[in-house]
Amino acid sequence: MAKTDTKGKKLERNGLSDDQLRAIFRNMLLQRQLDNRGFQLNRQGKVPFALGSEGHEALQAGAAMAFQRGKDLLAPYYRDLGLALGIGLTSYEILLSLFARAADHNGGRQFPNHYSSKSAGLMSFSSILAAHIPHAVGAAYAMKYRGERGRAVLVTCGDGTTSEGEWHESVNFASIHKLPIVFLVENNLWAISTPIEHQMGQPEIWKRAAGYGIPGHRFNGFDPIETYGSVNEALDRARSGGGPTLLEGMCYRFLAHSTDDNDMTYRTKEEVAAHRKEDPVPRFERVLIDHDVMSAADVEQLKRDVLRETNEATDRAEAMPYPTAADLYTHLYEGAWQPWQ
Amino acid sequence: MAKTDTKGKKLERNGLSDDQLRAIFRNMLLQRQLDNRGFQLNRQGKVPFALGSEGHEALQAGAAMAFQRGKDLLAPYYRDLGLALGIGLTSYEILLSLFARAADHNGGRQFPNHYSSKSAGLMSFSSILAAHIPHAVGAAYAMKYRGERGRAVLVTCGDGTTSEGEWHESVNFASIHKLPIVFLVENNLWAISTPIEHQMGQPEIWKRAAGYGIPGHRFNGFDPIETYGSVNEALDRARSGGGPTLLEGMCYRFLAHSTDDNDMTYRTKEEVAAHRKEDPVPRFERVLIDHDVMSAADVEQLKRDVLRETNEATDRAEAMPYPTAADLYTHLYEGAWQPWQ
Amino acid sequence: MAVSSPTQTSQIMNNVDAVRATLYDAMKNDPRTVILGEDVGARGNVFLITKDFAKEFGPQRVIDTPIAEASIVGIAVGMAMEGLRPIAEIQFADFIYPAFNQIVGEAAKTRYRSNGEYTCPLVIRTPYGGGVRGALSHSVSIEALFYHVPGLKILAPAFPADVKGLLNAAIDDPDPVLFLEHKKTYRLIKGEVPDGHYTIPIGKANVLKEGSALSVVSYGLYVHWALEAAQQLEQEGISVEVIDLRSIRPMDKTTILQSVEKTRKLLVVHEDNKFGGIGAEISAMVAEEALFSLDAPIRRHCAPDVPAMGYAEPLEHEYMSSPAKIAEAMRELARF
Amino acid sequence: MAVSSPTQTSQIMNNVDAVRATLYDAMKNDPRTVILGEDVGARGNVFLITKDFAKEFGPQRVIDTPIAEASIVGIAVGMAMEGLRPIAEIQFADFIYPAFNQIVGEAAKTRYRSNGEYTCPLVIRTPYGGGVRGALSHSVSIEALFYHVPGLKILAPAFPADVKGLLNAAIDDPDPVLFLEHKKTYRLIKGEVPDGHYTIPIGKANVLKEGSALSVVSYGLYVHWALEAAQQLEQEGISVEVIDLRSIRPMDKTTILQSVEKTRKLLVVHEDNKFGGIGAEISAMVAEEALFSLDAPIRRHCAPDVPAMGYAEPLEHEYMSSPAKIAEAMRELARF
Ligand SMILES: Cc1ncc(C[n+]2csc(CCOP(=O)(O)OP(=O)(O)O)c2C)c(N)n1
Ligand SMILES: Cc1ncc(C[n+]2csc(CCOP(=O)(O)OP(=O)(O)O)c2C)c(N)n1
Ligand SMILES: [Mg+2]
Ligand SMILES: [Mg+2]
Repeated sequence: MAKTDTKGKKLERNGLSDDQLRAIFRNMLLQRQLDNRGFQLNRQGKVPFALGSEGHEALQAGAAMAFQRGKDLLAPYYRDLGLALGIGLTSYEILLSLFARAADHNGGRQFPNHYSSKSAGLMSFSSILAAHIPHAVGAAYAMKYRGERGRAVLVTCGDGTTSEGEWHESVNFASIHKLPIVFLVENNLWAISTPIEHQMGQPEIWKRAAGYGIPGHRFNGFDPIETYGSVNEALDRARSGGGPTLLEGMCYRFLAHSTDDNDMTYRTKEEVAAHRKEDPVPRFERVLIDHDVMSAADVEQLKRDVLRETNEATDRAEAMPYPTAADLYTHLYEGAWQPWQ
Repeated sequence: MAKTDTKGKKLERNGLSDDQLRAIFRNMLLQRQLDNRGFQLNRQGKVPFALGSEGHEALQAGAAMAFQRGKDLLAPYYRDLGLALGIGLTSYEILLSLFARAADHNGGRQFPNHYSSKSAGLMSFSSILAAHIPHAVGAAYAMKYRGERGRAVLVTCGDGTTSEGEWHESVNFASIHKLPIVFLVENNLWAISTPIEHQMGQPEIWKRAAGYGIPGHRFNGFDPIETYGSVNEALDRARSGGGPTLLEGMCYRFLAHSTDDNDMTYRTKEEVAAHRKEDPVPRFERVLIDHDVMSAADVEQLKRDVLRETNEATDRAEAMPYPTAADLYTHLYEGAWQPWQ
Repeated sequence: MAVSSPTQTSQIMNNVDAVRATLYDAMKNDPRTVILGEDVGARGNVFLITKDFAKEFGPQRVIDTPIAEASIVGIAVGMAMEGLRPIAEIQFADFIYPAFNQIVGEAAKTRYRSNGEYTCPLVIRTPYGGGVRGALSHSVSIEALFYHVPGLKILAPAFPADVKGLLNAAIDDPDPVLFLEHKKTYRLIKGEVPDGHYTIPIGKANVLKEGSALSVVSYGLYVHWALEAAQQLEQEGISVEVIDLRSIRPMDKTTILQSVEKTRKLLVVHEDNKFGGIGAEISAMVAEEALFSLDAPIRRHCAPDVPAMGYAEPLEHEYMSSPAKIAEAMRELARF
Repeated sequence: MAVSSPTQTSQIMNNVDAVRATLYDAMKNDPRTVILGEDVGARGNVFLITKDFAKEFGPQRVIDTPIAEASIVGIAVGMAMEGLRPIAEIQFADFIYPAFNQIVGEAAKTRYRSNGEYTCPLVIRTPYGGGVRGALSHSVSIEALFYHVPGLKILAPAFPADVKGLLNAAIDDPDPVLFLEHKKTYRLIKGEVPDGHYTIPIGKANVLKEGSALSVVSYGLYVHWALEAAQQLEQEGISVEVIDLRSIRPMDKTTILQSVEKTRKLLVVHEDNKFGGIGAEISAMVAEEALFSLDAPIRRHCAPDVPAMGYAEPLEHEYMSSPAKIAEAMRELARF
């Protein structure tokens, strides 16, 4: 476990209560547990595909804490397990998606991790990178248009996705109209096998903000409290009419891109190990213990809870039925499907 | 004619010889003459469409002077009459395009002003805004790949075109590979009827350069000497391995967008008149006379020359035949066209 | 065609006025309606369709967007997902290519991929077609690039009354609709348009002229020319049935099949290229469902397979058909 | 199918190896060849097709691009205009939508719009198709979104020897070619591949199996299934002719027509949706040119018209055909 030097120092908590800090930590533990479960089920041949967010836990749990349920909207991407959990999706819902069961929000139509929940304010998205970013901008436009102060959209993507034209067009439009939106880039330094230096001419994505005339800010995404502070400030600005912000959270992708990838073909064990030293999960555990937000025993209990929750959700979801052949034909248009239509 | 305060002061000429200064001025006069000719022929019902570059003369003539014929490539857009002339296209070629004659480089297939000349190093482009920008980047990649030091690509577009996703993707790619390319934005403050403040969140396009990690610079595009200096420096850097530059030349679109547009529906006479005070053509005439590069008589002679050249080119081009129906079927693929292929 | 009943009042207008009037009503009637696109605001669209809308409804409802088609559609998708009723404009159909991802990958699949949780009630309007010296990039037909896509509806009305009725239907529709306006017909085609709000059901073709010797299916500008050619042939004693498809997807199988079963000959006429065009599906459908009703091969009279019409007049002329060329194709098939 | 002559040496390889070997030779033989796409370098493509290429040929020839498909193709167009021979990869066909503008608006029109002054010798390779649990966005067929476009060539070989011969032809071709690789066949389909450089002419279909009762035209994965089904039917006494289209545009009219004139019945089989799919053009062409040779309606056995296959196994299963389902479609038509 990485040493932290926080002991003794007053905890800079950005207004987060003990309960909130514990909720963030629970989210982080649950993310990691569910992540592992996906890879495990894949190895067991129970699911053909899984994606992990290891390394993004602090970033996502911290950012989710700034999200206001029932008000804000989240337009996430496929690595946002922790954001989905943090805004209210259950482990069971996550596993329904992983198992592609009929009760999944998408009815088992989409890849795992392509969450969608209208009631939670989580906007449906496809696998086409960056395609969801204009949708988030459109939703933010709707909020502003209807005069809904106090609402904002949080839209996320990976570092690699900022190269897409639609990313640029979206940030530009949001800037013109000072829309209530936060563009949060989860910079894990890799896009599958492509390192940041082959993705862009200079590696600080937040610096693009000035070109659009909006605030830009980079933060340590291994620190959930710093993350919360940055995202909360940006969302607050958005909610109160201050317009968009471009945020860049620094993190790292500890696992391969997905169960289909072998990252050792393009990066070294040593590189991964170096980042592992900063692993946000044990790091935050130490912070909470050091500052008496949780005891070591609390932490152990929480870990058991989270494991039990994961197990129960797995069993429950696995027992659910698949969609049937007939389900291929529903929800194409409003009304019943007809051939040749 | 606008007063200039250059008299007496030493002319800051950025290394341009008297001959070069006169050539720039000739280009500017010719642009304006050919521009007027297009609109005139349109009013006469002789051509269905024309586009003017009035206000861009200094920018284009200055930039073209930095272009090295036989080495550099130009990837222009439809408002680049002066750049086309400046790199070697003749008035006759311009008028063939306007009249859509068979002898036009495009065989009368494309709209006027969509120049193309392989021998002059002018890359063919379509009417789809920004679509030519990745082509320019690809050409710059080819130069670098083949180790052709001393060559560079100059790619231009309007301010409005920088909103397209392909613009962003292109600049990003060029920055990663430090390609020999100069992105020159001709900022005339308008995109048809859309003013700059509805196109982008902050109006200084050059400021986007930092986000890509490349140099960015804004210059006065009403001044051909300053323009030349900026473009020449950037092209030199590109040619010698220094990578891309983003340049923003400030100018103004004096005319309506095209013969199909009426700009008085969306901007005021007063606004146009205010910019007219800075009209680069009389302004540069005064500079040359003030600094004894040309006499008033030289200027008058030059104007007569340019008018005669325009008249001759018009007559010659107009007398040329249209393409025939059979020409619809050539150059789809290599080899002869076949139906259902 | 929707015709006004005696009690109904109506106006004579051209296609551009019909678009304008319908959009105006939509803006008036539903505050969720917003219009976005290039130059739709201050200038009121390049054809002046939304002239003065921004003044009346405000720039936040009539949005002059940056030049960025992918996001014009993409932002409209997001608006639609979040409860607005956006009408996005692509200035010329030729510029829709950069928005392909948002239309095909996103708008068309929003409802399907979310299993009905999210919907995308979006209209994308765009002027298409040639005969206006639009050259390679201001005159293409785009319907065949999209009609293969499940989840999209595609309309291409030819008459002012249909423009209004179908545009209203598109705006009311809970799913994405691509609404194609043939720019050559904008001012050329005039007709009676009933007052008040009405819709024409999406997916219904219209038999413009009954006939017995031959069925002609067309849409857009060419349906007018087909009608003109059919009237010419009537005088020559050849009775041609002319069907205006109006809706490209969904397509009105029933009307086409009924007609072909009666006339036993089918000619599809369209401005777009032949290979893989709309005529391919019409023809294939008939060859699958009514082959033995046919007394002649199914003919398609379409543009030659070159990218688009050139700018020079002879190139455009060669690319485009004409009432005379269509009449000749009709005669040929009638003689078969 | 190109078969090796006795004097020719050959290797057994699968489709993915055939792509790899052909690309390798192209890189070896012509320094103008560059490969660009997402993860083609260090990782060597997600299917490991270009594994170790970057090491051997250098990162400037095997370019890991940013995630930006429009510019992957657009930059390749510029390279091609300026004398290189780029081979651009779209990681999955589903991600080609953002590049639509560059393919349809630019690559396909470069030669035409410049009246032959500029050309665009470009290959765009991409894995497509389903049956691999790729869900909505890693399994689409895209051929029908492009086959309407004059100026493009579209290839979809199914056998390793054809993969090599046609990929070589595409690389040698002076015009843009969209090269579609069915990802399910990548490792599944093995076959003999002649050594050395050879090309198979673009635009030629291949009669895989002669037959007399019925012609089946297919391509990609389904051509293998059609062959399997035909072999099954052979045992039932029904002789089916199976044609592998291989080239979607240009399409081999002659081979199709000759076959139909012999068997008098046509079934088109493809994985892509039916409405407006490749089968539409094949069917329409036959209905135009050989209608009276037909003894039965032209049938199309294709995917149902829904956006794509869902991720859950039953959804994929329902969307995809199978040798058994194809056999049933053959029987039905044979019985007609
Ligand atoms: C338009 C598009 N192009 C390519 C892909 C394939 N792809 C999926 S994830 C990925 C890498 C994304 O990297 P990044 O945005 O940094 O996110 P990360 O996976 O690192 O969180 C790629 C290339 C895709 N899904 N969509
Ligand atoms: C992709 C695309 N979208 C829209 C258009 C229509 N259009 C032609 S010129 C123009 C304005 C361009 O403005 P800008 O880039 O500033 O250049 P300027 O005309 O001012 O020189 C527009 C919107 C187009 N040709 N292509
Ligand atoms: Mg990343
Ligand atoms: Mg401009």
